[in-house]
Amino acid sequence: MMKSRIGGLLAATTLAVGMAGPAAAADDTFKIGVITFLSGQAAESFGVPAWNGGKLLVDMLNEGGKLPAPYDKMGFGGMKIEAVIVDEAGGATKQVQEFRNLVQREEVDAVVGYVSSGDCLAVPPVADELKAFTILYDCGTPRVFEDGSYEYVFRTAAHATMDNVSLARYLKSRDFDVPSFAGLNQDYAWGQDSWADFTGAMKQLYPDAEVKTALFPKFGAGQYGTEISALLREKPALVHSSNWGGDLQGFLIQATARGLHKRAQLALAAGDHVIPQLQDKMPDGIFLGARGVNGLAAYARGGELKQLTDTMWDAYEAEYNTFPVQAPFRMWQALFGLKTAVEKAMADNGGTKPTSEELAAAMKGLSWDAPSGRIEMALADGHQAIQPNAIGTTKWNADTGKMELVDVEYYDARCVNPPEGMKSQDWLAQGFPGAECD
Amino acid sequence: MNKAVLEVRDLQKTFGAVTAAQDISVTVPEGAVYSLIGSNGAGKTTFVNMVTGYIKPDSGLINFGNRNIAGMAPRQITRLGIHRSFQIAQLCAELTVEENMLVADAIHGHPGPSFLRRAHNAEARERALATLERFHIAEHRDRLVPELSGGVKKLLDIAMAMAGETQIMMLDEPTSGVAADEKFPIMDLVMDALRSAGVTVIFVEHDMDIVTRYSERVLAFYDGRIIADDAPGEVLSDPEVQRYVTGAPA
Amino acid sequence: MDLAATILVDGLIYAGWLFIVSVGLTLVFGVLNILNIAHGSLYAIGAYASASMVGAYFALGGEAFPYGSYVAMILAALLVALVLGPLLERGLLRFFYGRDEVLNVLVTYAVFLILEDVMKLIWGVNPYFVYEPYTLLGDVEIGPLFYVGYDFAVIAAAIVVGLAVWLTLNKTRVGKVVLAVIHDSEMSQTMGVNVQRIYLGAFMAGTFLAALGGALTAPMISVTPGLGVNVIIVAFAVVIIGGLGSVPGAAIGALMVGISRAASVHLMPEAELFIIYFVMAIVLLFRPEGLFAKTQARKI
Amino acid sequence: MRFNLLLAAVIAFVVLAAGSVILPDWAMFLFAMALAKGLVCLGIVGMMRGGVVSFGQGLYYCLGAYTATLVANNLGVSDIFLLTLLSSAVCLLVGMAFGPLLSSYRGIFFAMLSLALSMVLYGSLSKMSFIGGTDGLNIAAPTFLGWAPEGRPLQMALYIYVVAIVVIAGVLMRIYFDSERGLLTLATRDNELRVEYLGASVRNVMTYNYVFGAVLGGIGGTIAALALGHVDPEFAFWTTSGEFVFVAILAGSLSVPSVFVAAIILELVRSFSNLYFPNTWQLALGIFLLAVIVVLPKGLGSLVSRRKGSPA
Repeated sequence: MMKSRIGGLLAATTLAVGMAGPAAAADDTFKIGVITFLSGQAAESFGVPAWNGGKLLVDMLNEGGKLPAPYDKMGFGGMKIEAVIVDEAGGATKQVQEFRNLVQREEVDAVVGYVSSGDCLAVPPVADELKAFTILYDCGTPRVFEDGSYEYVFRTAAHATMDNVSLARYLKSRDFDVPSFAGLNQDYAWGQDSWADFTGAMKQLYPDAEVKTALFPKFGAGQYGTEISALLREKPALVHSSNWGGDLQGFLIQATARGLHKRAQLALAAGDHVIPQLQDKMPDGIFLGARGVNGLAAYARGGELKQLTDTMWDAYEAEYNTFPVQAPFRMWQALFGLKTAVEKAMADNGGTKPTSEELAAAMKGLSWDAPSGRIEMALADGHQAIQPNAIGTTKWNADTGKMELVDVEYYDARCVNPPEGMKSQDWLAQGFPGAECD
Repeated sequence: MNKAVLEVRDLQKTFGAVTAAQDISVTVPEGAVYSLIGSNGAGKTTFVNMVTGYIKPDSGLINFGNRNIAGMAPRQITRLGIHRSFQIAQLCAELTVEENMLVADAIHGHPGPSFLRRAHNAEARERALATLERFHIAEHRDRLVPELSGGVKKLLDIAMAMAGETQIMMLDEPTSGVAADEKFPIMDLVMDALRSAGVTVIFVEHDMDIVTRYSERVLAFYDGRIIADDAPGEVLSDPEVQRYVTGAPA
Repeated sequence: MDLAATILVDGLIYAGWLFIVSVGLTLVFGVLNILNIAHGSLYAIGAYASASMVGAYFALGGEAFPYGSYVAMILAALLVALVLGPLLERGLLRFFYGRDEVLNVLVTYAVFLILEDVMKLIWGVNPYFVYEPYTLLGDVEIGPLFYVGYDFAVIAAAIVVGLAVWLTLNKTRVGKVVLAVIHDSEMSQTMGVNVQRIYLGAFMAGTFLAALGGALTAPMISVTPGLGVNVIIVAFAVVIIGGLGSVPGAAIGALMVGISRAASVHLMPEAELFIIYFVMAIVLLFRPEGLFAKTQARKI
Repeated sequence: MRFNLLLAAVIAFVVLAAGSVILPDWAMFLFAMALAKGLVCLGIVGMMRGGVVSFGQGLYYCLGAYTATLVANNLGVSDIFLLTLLSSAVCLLVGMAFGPLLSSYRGIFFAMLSLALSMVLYGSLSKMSFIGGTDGLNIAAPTFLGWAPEGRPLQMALYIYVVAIVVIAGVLMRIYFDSERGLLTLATRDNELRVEYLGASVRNVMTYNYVFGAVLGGIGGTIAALALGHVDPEFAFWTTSGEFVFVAILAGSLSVPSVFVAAIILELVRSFSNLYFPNTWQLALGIFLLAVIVVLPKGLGSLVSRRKGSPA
């Protein structure tokens, strides 16, 4: 009767698991689950810098008084912030499981996470099912709230349509001549969507531009020799790429060695984050964005957010010996948003730790300041943020030994994001109706 | 002489530059016991392999039961009634002796192996036991193949081949790998079992004592050809056979 | 330049790289009968080691003679082979000889998982760059296209590696013994060959070749975590196409994959992802054991 | 004997179903996923008994998941029984198409060719942006013959559904393993030549095992998709398939229940190492894997079941 013996084993496991009770956070602590990439390709570009920035901010908040108003109060509404961090690598299946574990086993008060669009699509239904307050802090796909609607899920960063619309607008506003263009994007949803957005925006702004070729090398391909040959042969005036991380670095190293940047204008939708690594190997004159007014563009902006931005910038540089790029900026805007929402909810409920319902009610339609500008939860019935964006041109400053962004153009959030109630694909196809540009 | 059960006409087979079979023609009457002799590489096993489908002849006919089976798959030929044993007993090493028999029984049961019927069902085990007893190896039924002696392995190999409806049994060196003092008892056992089932037997053998004692007719192979085809006494005294096969003084 | 010529040049460059990363895999399989998933990790470690060594070379004043960085790259690969080869083969793999092939794939899969994190522990997640060797050899202008001289150096390296492996196997005593072991390890054991040493040697050679592939690639990419995953699947495909354990097979497989991939990028970019599997499926359909596999009839 | 099997099935069902009351939410979900994946692994175990291991079972896991999702999203079917039936039918057909092709490959070639097939599906789905590309698709919670639970009752219903399927599939596979065909499969692993010379078709044997694996894979994928609420091409990626093989090897081919125990153990190990070693969970998993292969060469099943007559 081996079957029943195994049955015994099973029963024992079942019981053991049943007993292992989790520890819920005390009332004076606000426990957040943070999910971001700690391994794989996205770790160095997004996950690790994002959490480096996040950890820094959490420490500063827990200490209290380190930041300018309105963020000078300790923690979240006086509660100490405690973070549990989970690696995002491993695919959406794993993430749904980990999400349940965070909420049900670790009993976190809020979840902040997800760089990968696949994870951002998979998690929200579960978040609603579990009534778990969740902030998507980084991922780009517009589909999250265009194909679905969720009560407890919020995205505190603008979706990716903005990146490529801004890029096309930048070309137009700088009177850049584009008789033809080509694309080299990673072969997965991010690259495919970015290319579709870019061609969609170009069709409106440069209706006569010819698409020479659309290359989709495999994610993590490493070798771009053949693709670069194809781009050199086709002679487009502009090459668009939404590559990131190692794929972007590899492409740039190989493309510049073969002079592609001298024969075609390179336009990178999300390219700022490779600057700290490439330094002067990043050629001058590349048009690039940072998926928001992040990194160098935020540093160059000044204005009334300068104090907040500089505080975070200096603290980051002091701690990690490099300047913050887009990823920490997005983590910061999520955490500042969460802090604002928690404190708003506590003002309404008399100062106790807010429930998921109270948090969701507070977050809906909220707006707050972050180093990356004013974040407004303006879309998807108050669940999806819009934010301003900036595109600039790279220029190496040999005197300071630093890369600078010149000719930066700042775009109002409502100029590069679709209006409420309109899908981004329709918005592109109809020629940006309702866009408010200066 | 009974009517022919197997008729082989002009079989040819070459492997690259080596001629393994050349103009092989044989007629085997029903119920006969034939032996094949020849030195290594003379073409005996190639002949067995061609008849049982392991090797496809380049040309020629193998007529069995009104049809040409040359080039058919071993599975099809087995199903038609030509079974074989092997120089190295082909057994399932991770199964017990009984289970090996049950495999054979399952395949030949009707209407073929079932997805539901237990392999160890009572009737099948009874049939398996009966066959094992016929070959005097029932006492080993719970042992695994690697624990068996060479002789028992050979017997099991043949017993498995006998599970179906056998018309012709081809034994490839039935006594190789068998201890010297076991050879005759084993051959007695096998030949009794086969004769009582009315099976035509063709066996490959190096031991001339066994050849003379058990076969009615001998085919001597040399260089891919049959150089003699006659009663044992005639063949063994043939000078050509003595020179090329048996090596006995003329 | 003529499209066909461009495809050929691009294909050859890619094939050169493919050959270097897959020949070690096929060698290890031939001798040890282990299909090593961790080959990809060894490639990545080679890349990291090369980046570190070249970085150290320039930090120690290598600017004066930049070509020395190539020596540093090869030394890095050698170092990886000398450290990890014995560690993995003597410390782990030898306990699995003769076990099921597929089980051994899982063993190396475990090694792959472990090495992925070990790399992170040693080198962190930040990328490493060493571009100097990549631009050192200047440009090559072919028609309207520019290539980097380094690309052709990789082809040359592949040819040198191929010739070296072929000559060692066929023209030296040790090589002939290795071939005998590839053919039948049991038989060579009875013939008195010290199979253990052959196994260790072959695994170290395989490790060296994997690391060399990584070392040569390091200057043209940013060396980041997750580098090994993508290499292993293409290397598998090449080796399967060529026939497991066959060195000429790896060369032909690399050429087939390299050129058909280049053709696809130029002519039909949307098919690039499938082309490798397509070539592999076609080859296996007609030659189930790959192009150059040893087919042995079983004696019964 | 059959009575014992039935009794064991009832006990297994009761023990597992008791989990729906005892287990905390997160663990019930984890168990449900583990059992669904266990079904896929059970298919691999079936093939392992015939001597081949598929490194591409993600193909059917993914195919089942996508079939269910596409049918649910486009045809408005939400009934879990119907969805399971439809996707297993699709997998059956695809399995019948590829089975005969793959049945002549062995060892590493079978493993790699099946891997290539699943990678082709992975690649194709990644390209199809109209069904979500690499981001995949969401699928709404299932209904059970018209009943549409939410929250914990939904998780319980799903869990009990998986448990029921697991027990039924387990019993059927046990019957098959013990049957004449099952013995023939073992004989094939041992000695194909013998089997052919007994008059049976080895390819046939291999094809059946492959097709059963395909159907089990499809069912596992369907349930996983419904439990997760999401599918993506990652379901067909080689690392997913590798995990299935790992569970199958961990379980060994001797015992059916050990497949599911192995699946649960792997999920638990992974989930906890993920949380406690977020930076080195791969390392932890790799060491666990090696330890299992070294300590239990014949799998978990060898702890509880020893084949009659086999040497200790």
